[in-house]
Amino acid sequence: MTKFDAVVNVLLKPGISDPQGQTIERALPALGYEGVQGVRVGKHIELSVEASSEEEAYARIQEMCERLLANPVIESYEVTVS
Amino acid sequence: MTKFDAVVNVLLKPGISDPQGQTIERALPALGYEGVQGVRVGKHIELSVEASSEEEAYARIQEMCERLLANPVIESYEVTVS
Amino acid sequence: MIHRDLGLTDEEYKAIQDRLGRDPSYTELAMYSVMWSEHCSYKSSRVHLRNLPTEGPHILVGPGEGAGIIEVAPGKAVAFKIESHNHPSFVEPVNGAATGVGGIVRDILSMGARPIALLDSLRFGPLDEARTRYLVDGVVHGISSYGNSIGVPTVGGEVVFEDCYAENPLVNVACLGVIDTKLMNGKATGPGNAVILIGSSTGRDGIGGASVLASAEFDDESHEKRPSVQVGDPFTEKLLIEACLELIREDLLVGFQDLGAGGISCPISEMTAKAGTGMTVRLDAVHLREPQMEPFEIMISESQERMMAVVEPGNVQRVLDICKKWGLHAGVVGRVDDGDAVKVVDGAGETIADVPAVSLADEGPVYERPYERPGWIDEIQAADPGDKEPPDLAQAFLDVLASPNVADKSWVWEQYDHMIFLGTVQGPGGDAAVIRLPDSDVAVAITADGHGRYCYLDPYEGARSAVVEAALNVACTGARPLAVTNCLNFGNPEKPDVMWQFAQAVEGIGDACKALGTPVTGGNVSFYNETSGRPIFPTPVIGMIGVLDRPDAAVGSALSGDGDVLLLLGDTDPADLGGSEFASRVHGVIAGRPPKVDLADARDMIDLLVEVAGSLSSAHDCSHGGVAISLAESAIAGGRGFDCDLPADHRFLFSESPARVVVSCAPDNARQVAEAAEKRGVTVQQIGTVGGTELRFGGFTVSLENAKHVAAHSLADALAGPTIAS
Amino acid sequence: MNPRVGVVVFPGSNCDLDAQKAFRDLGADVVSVWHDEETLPEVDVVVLPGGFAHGDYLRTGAIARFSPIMDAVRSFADAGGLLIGICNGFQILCEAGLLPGALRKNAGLKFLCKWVDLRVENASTPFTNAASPGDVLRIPINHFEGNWYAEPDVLDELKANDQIVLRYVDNPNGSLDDVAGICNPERNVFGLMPHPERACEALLGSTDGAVILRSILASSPSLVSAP
Ligand SMILES: Nc1ncnc2c1ncn2[C@@H]1O[C@H](COP(=O)(O)OP(=O)(O)O)[C@@H](O)[C@H]1O
Ligand SMILES: [Mg+2]
Repeated sequence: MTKFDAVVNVLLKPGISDPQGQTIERALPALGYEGVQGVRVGKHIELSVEASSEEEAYARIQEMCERLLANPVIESYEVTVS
Repeated sequence: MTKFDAVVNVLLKPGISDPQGQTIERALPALGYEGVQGVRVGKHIELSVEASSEEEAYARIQEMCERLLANPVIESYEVTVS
Repeated sequence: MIHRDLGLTDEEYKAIQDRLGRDPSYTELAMYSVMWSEHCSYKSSRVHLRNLPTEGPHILVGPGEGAGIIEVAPGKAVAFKIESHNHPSFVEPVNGAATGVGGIVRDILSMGARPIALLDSLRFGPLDEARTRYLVDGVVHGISSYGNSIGVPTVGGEVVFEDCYAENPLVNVACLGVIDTKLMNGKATGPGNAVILIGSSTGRDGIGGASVLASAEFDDESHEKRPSVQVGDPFTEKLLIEACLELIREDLLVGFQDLGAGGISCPISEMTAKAGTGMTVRLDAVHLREPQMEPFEIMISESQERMMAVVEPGNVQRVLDICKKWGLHAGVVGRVDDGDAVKVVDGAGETIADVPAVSLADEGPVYERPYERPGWIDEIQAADPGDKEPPDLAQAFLDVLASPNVADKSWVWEQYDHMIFLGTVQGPGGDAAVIRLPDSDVAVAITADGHGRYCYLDPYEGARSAVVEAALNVACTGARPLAVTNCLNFGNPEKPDVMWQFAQAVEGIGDACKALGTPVTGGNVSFYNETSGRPIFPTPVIGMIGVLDRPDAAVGSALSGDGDVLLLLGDTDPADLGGSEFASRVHGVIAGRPPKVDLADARDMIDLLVEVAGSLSSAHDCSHGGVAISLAESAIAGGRGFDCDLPADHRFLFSESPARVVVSCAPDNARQVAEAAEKRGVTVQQIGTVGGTELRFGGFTVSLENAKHVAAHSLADALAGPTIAS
Repeated sequence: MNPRVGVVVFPGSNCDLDAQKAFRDLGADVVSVWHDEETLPEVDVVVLPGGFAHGDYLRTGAIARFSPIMDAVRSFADAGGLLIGICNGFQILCEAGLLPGALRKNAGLKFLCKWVDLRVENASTPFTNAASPGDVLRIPINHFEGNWYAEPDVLDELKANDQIVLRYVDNPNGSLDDVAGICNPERNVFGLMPHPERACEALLGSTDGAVILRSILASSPSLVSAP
């Protein structure tokens, strides 16, 4: 068993409005930041898992995402294992 | 002016307790996921900025993080521009 | 000079050496530094606080314990207490405010009470600054996320905006609890009993919070102090509440105390000092969040969401089992000893600290800090109070109504669960909140009020006014005011003028509480509210609790019956514009003398309100903005206008003469109310009738629609602007 | 025999006592069920109450839906038992797939505790049959994540099946199609964001919530089958 570090980023699916991102985007010009667009806010999760291979680690985290870390109705996610 | 895509990940600083991460970590074994450790939960922000160079884009986002996107008192952040 | 880094003076260090007959170890020194800090020892305030009245027939427990205990009905006791979290909220508003809620809730819990209501008293700088908006947003979010999650309703409070709080906001939170089954005490009795630490693990967060954060003023180096901010964990706090109440219900605890400022050092020394016992604590038994913590770090870490219990050996397993059921960590970390020493032992069995418990808990320094009436106070009192006639009376009215200090605060309180427990008979938006205690027919009224502006102009008068306003807010609901808790927010006590403000304010509170028969059951002192040498206005905040005969007898502030008669009770002095909302809002002036309260009049007014409550449709005191604003607020709340015949004189309309109330009642009741008032020597004026869709003041008229819009939107609009963290 | 109501308590639930009181005041026998149990006691109705199960950390309801009791709750519902999720309970039901859709943060990004008006869209469910279609009920909301969302085809299906039980008259949180409460196709599982248990006493501002609680009790097998 080896320990793998992983990162999971979860975002609202494209097409689902993201009020957090919109609020930030709207506030920026007044603070002197022009030209910022497409702000989207999601979750960044770091964790480490034990697995016998990188593939296995990836597969396990993928499954955790499906079941727990993201809600597939509204969210999409991205897993990186290192 | 060019448009640069950027990603900002914000996490609580090491040493600051992360109740969310701890709660998820405690819940995982009951779901059949043993051996998961060091869960930390933060924010994942995607955005695009206009700037004349990648360096400038980076510097502007860095400043936005300090002032707006993160609270440097408890959070650290990481900016990637592409 | 390590003791200086820890905030101890050379004299204090010498006192420790003398007491121990040797040099303290580093861990011991750290323990003294937190226990002898201003925050834990009240070293600058104690000599003054001694003069407050603390006894009364209803007071079961006065100051000195986790919270005061008041008997509100035969066999029904409540715990009530207020705390500040000013500095942490400035540094990190969300978590600073959240952990402030957590701390006061554990104070209440430590008495064996279930926390059932919160009040938040907030003060910020001007709203046109992005940084202020960031603080408001964060503080409200912090209180909301924590209070809502632990399931304790936030039922009232105040929000004030004033330039002096820009760099030093005030976040005071009061909590009300009801004794669940048994009143607990914080005593480590019974040598041989186990000491159990329950709740979160202990980390490096909040180290030195007591000595550094709360007890020294901010300066430009405060960045370095920042890591001592903690993140609140309301989920663990909720489990802690339920688990601990279950432990108390099963009668498993001998002694019980929360961990707040001072970390573990605080309960181990206070519980033993109170019981006349000793205690040994094993460091390796403390559940740590981080590896390799230094002994001193473990002893003073202020990690949140922890409680300490003293348990008979035979009950230890049961206690651990119940904690486990709730998913909480709990472990035996020590035992009660004969003797009087607090001992700390490391994993190797080596003694790291061994000091007399009372030396930490009770023998801290007591200072009689010099104080002196400052010269500037005469100048400011003699200056123009801002009482000139405004160009347009109707416009002046709308300006005052739109002041964020006056306007509708629902932007804030809609973010708070203010209904859970099915007891909120009157929530935020009126005078005091009225709460029916769970499983009972007993209702209490609670409020928190301060008046920094008046206190700045005259701390003695201002403090008296705050007590009277709080009592009137309670009495307007028909409740009889019973007891007070107070949070004293001041600048640097080492400055004679700040110390003078403090002494004056405490005297004012004492005099008012004596006159009103509402003893002080506890509170909190927050000094060093200064940034770069500029102190805040002296700001005592008064938490007041009263009791009603029946929950359904509560009187609201909203006009409720067309055709009702409007009566103004109390005397109006047109000169009472010093420090008023009118002067500040219309003329930009904070000067002159604040209104002077006649305590006997205030007492008569309270007795009158309690007596005639059954005959009233509404009651609302005149505070910020005077009778004009009081009328408008009642009209907006009730969704109906009025027709009054008031003098077209700004000095009458906006005067803030104290101890005045606008009541409405059915015409048939008017005679009786007036007679009751006359009997008590309270001036009554019939000023108009309820009804219509306009606010007809006599000299001018504003539509209800317009007034409502102005009041409802000014705060929300001002807060809609962008926010910035730093 | 009185109807029997089981109120599930998750770590972090906080409206469980209120739900118990409201049902008890209307004549039900109430038991509380700890989330760690694997079986339900004999009950007619199961309530998943409001609160912050597991702190709502990660996502509302995300962890709670894995509690041991949830298998029994699912079987109870599969067998036709009456199951209601209030606020956090609704969020848990959605996470568990017992009701469709998901609850996002309120559009205004603020927690909201206030009175709202709800229109009864379907009065022929066991949860609303004491009301008439079109009735407006005044009941408080108390949530940060009440902004319901479902894919367009799911929404169409819900509409076609009359599964939208309550709509906001004045949408406070951005919820899709003003949805405040929905049921499953079989009409025995119901989730809503507002808190009917908070509106069962005139002293607290409204008794409209009791319309929902009374519907449930009147539909419970113990009463229905009583002679
Ligand atoms: N921070 C707050 N939290 C909760 N309720 C608040 C807050 N600020 C104001 N309120 C509520 O708004 C109402 C009006 O407040 P305020 O103007 O301070 O009243 P008063 O002048 O009678 O003390 C009160 O019911 C109060 O409880
Ligand atoms: Mg008032």
